[in-house]
Amino acid sequence: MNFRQMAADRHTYAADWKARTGGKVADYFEPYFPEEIAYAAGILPVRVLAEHEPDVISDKWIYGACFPARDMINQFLRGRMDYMDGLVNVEGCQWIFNAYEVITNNKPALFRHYLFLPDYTDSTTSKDVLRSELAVFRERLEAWTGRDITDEKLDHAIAVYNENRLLLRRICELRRADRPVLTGSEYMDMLLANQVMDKAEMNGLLEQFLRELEGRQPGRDTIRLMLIGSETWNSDLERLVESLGGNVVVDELDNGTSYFWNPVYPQKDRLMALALRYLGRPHNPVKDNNWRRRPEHIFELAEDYHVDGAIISKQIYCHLHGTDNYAVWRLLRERHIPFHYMERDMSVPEEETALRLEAFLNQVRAGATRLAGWHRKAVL
Amino acid sequence: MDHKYGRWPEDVWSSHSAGWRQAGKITAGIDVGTTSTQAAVLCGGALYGYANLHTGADFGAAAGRALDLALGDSGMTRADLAAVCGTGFGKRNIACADSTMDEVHCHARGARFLFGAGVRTVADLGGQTVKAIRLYDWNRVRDFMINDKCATGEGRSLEVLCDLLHISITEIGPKSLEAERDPEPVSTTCWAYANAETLGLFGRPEFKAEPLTEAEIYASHLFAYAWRILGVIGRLSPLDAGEIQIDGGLAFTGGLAKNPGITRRIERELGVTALTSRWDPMLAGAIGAALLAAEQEAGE
Amino acid sequence: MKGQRWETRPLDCWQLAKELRRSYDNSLADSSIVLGNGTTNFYVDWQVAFPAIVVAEDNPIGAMMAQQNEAFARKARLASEVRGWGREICGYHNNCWGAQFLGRTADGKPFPERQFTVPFPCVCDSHIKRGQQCRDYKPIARWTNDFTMYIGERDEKREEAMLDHRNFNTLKQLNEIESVFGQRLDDGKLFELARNCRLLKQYMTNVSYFMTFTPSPLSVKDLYSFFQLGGLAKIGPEKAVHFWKTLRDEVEWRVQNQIAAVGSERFRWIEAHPPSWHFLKYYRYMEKYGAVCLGSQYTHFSQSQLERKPDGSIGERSYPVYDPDMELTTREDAVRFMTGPDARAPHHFKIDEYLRPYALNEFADVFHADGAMFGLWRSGVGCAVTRKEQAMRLRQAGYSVMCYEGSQPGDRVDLDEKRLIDQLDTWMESLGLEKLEDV
Amino acid sequence: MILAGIDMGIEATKAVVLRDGAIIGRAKASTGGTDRPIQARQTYDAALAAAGIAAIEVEAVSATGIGKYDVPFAGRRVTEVIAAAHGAGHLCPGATAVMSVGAGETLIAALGADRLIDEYALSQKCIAGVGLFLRTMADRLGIPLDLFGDGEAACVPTAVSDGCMVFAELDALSMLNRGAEPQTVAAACIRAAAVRAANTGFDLTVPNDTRTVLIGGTAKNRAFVRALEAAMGIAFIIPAGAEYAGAVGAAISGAKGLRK
Repeated sequence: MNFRQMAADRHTYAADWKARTGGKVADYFEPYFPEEIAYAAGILPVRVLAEHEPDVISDKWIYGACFPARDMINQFLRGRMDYMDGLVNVEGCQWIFNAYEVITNNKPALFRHYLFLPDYTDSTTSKDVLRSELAVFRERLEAWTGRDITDEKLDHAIAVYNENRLLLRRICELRRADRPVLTGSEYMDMLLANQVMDKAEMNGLLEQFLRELEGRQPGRDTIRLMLIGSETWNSDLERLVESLGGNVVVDELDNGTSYFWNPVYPQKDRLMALALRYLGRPHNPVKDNNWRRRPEHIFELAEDYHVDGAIISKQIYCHLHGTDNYAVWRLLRERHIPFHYMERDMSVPEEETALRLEAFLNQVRAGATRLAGWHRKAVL
Repeated sequence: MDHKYGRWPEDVWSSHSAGWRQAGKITAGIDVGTTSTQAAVLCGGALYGYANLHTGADFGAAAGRALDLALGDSGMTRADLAAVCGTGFGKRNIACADSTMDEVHCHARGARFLFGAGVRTVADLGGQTVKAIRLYDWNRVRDFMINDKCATGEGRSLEVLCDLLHISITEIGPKSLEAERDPEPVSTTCWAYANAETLGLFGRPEFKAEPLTEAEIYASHLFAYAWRILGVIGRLSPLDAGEIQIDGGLAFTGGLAKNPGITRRIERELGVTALTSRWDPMLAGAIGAALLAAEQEAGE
Repeated sequence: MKGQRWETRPLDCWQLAKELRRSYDNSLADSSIVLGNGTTNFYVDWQVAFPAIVVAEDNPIGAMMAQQNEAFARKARLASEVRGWGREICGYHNNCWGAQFLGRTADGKPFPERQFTVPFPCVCDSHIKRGQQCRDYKPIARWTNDFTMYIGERDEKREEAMLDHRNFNTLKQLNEIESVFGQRLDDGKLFELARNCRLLKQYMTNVSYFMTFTPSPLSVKDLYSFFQLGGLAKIGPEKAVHFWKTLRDEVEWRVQNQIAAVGSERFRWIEAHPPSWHFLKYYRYMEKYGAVCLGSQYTHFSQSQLERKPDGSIGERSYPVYDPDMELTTREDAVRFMTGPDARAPHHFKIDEYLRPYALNEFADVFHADGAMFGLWRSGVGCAVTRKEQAMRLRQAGYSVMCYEGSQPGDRVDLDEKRLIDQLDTWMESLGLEKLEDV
Repeated sequence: MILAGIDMGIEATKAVVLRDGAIIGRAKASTGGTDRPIQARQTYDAALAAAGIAAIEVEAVSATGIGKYDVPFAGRRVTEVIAAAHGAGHLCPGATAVMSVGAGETLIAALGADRLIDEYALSQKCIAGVGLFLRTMADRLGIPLDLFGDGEAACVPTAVSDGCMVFAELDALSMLNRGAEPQTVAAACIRAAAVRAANTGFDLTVPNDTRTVLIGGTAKNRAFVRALEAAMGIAFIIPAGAEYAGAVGAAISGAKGLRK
């Protein structure tokens, strides 16, 4: 089950899917995009994955943005995403909004929509304003695709997505075992493939993958790490950690566990059910607004997956994760979870990052009593 | 652009003590950094010989050359070494290393050797990276921070700037301290910004009452480096402390540690005087690796 | 001065502005309860409703710090960098948050102890995160509100839901501050305050309108000393209205008598957002070329109030407003009246407005600009978003645009002052303009 | 009419002497820091010696480059973009655009029909030091700068990051560390530098048609020019002595100062 290849072949996959089903493809950046509504309209929602490619054009259009935002502009303007029919931006980070502006100004033929999702997610009226936005979005999709999005179609889409989330959660829970059968890089590749493919097909693959995992032998007992920070678009960092003798067992990334953590609880008003789900999911920094739930959620994950240390990997120029640095550092230092803070751009430079991670693993290994053989005797 | 300004002097030393055969276990540590390579040979826990060279294009060759020079001319050969540990950027290329260790732990252990047991905060001011390490009283790393991605290449950039400004890299530090007042630093984001701004400080008295003197220009450049390094060291201090609080003895290792223009300004800002050592601070990594090699060899 | 074309005169209300600003700064230090960044709406003046409360905004503290005391601003930025707020954080915030942890401000006074914080919603998404840092320093109450925005024509359904969201949160803040602090909110004063906002905005729009004339009665240097009075600097509504009325009348008089801010005005240029507050010299340097700066949407009170009418004349922008003397009986009416019927206030977005890369095309046309100068900030996302494309759109429309780089306006770190002066020379020479003293 | 122009770049100072538009003498030396006035004087004297004329015969001396205010004897100072435009227009008449990739700054200017410059763009700070990066990597790998990157060494396009020259240097050292051949590392550095400089090249709204002149120190390196042409899709016109074009432009603009 080569998920990394599936994520890499996303362009051909999307083009084939359009040929097969005659449907349209709509791309999005932030994982707050209400995919169920688009799916119910027969649209394939695909997350834009930034890549590390030579970029001669983005400095003309944008300044000061993070490298992923620049690379998305680079990909669109180089015609890499021409099969795409629509681009939707959910209110979030403004560098992504800037990339959305540049792309839609250069590709006027695209269907485009700006969906406002309140940054103050905990307010009483947040659900109402989001519900009205979802209703407007539904009308625009119906006008665009010519199909009307009935409640039955919404229920089907919600069911497919809930099953997808349940499967992802079951796979994620396997990593709470002392010697997980699944490595962090496999898990991240699976997530990335999941975000660029049709969920119905993906659910079949995930069930098959689950059966395969249940047949595997337990993995090596290595240092258990948690990954915090900006969204990721590849599994380079996880592979590097594994090559140095660690394993990323859980992550608090916006496109990682936060993407599938809670399901939609169906109710009569389907759009309100969706609004409540997207306002209730674990938040990324811009939505984690008033009373800051993110540090506590990080600590819950760290405890559940009994991690030995955390790696905070933040994109350069990502001011939102930057603003949360203080709160996350203070929590981790209070609860005595060793962490290493690093910055990255699109690439993970091997030597420089290996230097940091190896030192961090050696620092953590000295404190990981579990690895000192005490616990292993108990298990055997 | 000839390189006689930016090229810091290489150094080889040997204790020439004939009694090395009876001095106990002999181990060696080799620190192949991006810009400089050091090898250190320890006999029975005492420094026998070291070499400090430019790395050049070939990491492996630099390591071999440094080790042979460190063995000195008293008949000691590689065969006499009980264990060799490699560290640094190019540690994978050290053919004769039995084991490798990461730089943070090597610099920490080496700093304890060079500066005594009182050191608890080590700042490695290397060619490409700046590492701030906090130690427990026993030899274990408590926490460490490495510079932001945009602050890479501090040491290397000083070599480039000295070539451009026609001032020797060993003189720029002391000369910068001759300035009566420290003007505001140039950009503290990355060395490319800092170099560009410093190169523009000459001439053009447009806005300053009078143009900056040579000492003041070097002062504002090295002040920017010191400020950038403070940003890394400060991240070890407790989050709710107002000013930066340094935990116990502070020690500087690595190439820029020999530049008083930077270290003196950091000390002035922190209100702490760093510990000194009779040996070259660049050797911390290699000596640490040698000590860790001995401990590992004893441990097995 | 060589190349003088119009008569110039210093502004009479200059002294008044200075005293008002000084009284505001002093009021920060000696008050019992200090509110954090304290407005639900740009122009709400809390002191009217809650007399014992003084507003200590991040903006004024952080922005002016590098200009008042560069060494202290550097220490404050270091204090915030060691806490993880690196160089990608806006200079206003880095200065202010760092100074908060250092416990003092640029002039040595202790940092104002904020008891609760109500960050005002703004289009920049680092504003949304603001106010959390007051709670990082000391756990205090925080109420926030959303900056509602959407793109495209006015859509009544979206407007209604967004306005409810905004007004509900504003009301919630007023009620909870009342209950938490036992301060009785005087609704009558709130109604008066609501009407005041309308008056204040009216005078400010007039001042903007008068600056579209050639020669411009005010340059941006003068605007900077006034534009915060009544907005972020809370000086009390009566004083604010009085001041702006006097300023408006004086500017009108200057336009009638062709009194110029810069006597040798021959090149009018605009900006995109706040300047480097610690290096305002470049305005006077540009005046050596006879180039006068007319400000940006930011300095014209973060609003786009003027537009080119179909008949070619310049007039106030027509966006939906409530009837000025609407009957206000309950607190909710006052809040609804203050927010106004436009969910995208205070910027009153058109389809292609403000955040979008065409926003300044109309702004440049209305102010008869010849060129524009954009500071590309490396942090401070709200100022720098879509500016690079906006510069290209202006160039395509025939304006000459120069971009220079720096870190966010409140932050000296990355502004290479020498390179900026070189770039100004390059810009003027490429347009064939020489310094007037050289001619 | 005898004119002289001095271009003090961050790394090299170039001086030229023109008689009626023809270069009759030129000289080059390193710029330095506080000793810049001396270096400027020495370079200027060397150019005069090469031209075989005395300083008194020169009617106008103009300076440009980062050190233009360090040339005390210069009558006129002109900014780099104006000097580059005059230089390119003089050395290659009919040119529509000029691009200069120097040690520190990269700039591009569209030359106007009725006025000197229609539109220009300077390199952003993250594109600083393209020429300097190539020189330091050439010295580090022990390859002469002019041959740096020659040969058909294929490399992974993203082996060296093109985020900025600081990241590029670190990645190049990583390649070296993993046993890559110096030629492969050189090719990757050249490609990263070309991609970075191309970002400035594309920073004009005016479409760049064919007659673009490339000047500056890096124009000597054939591999870099090929990589830049591949990245920008333009065939550059490279005049002889492209490195001196800035100084020639300064001299030419000095003449304009005289006529007024």
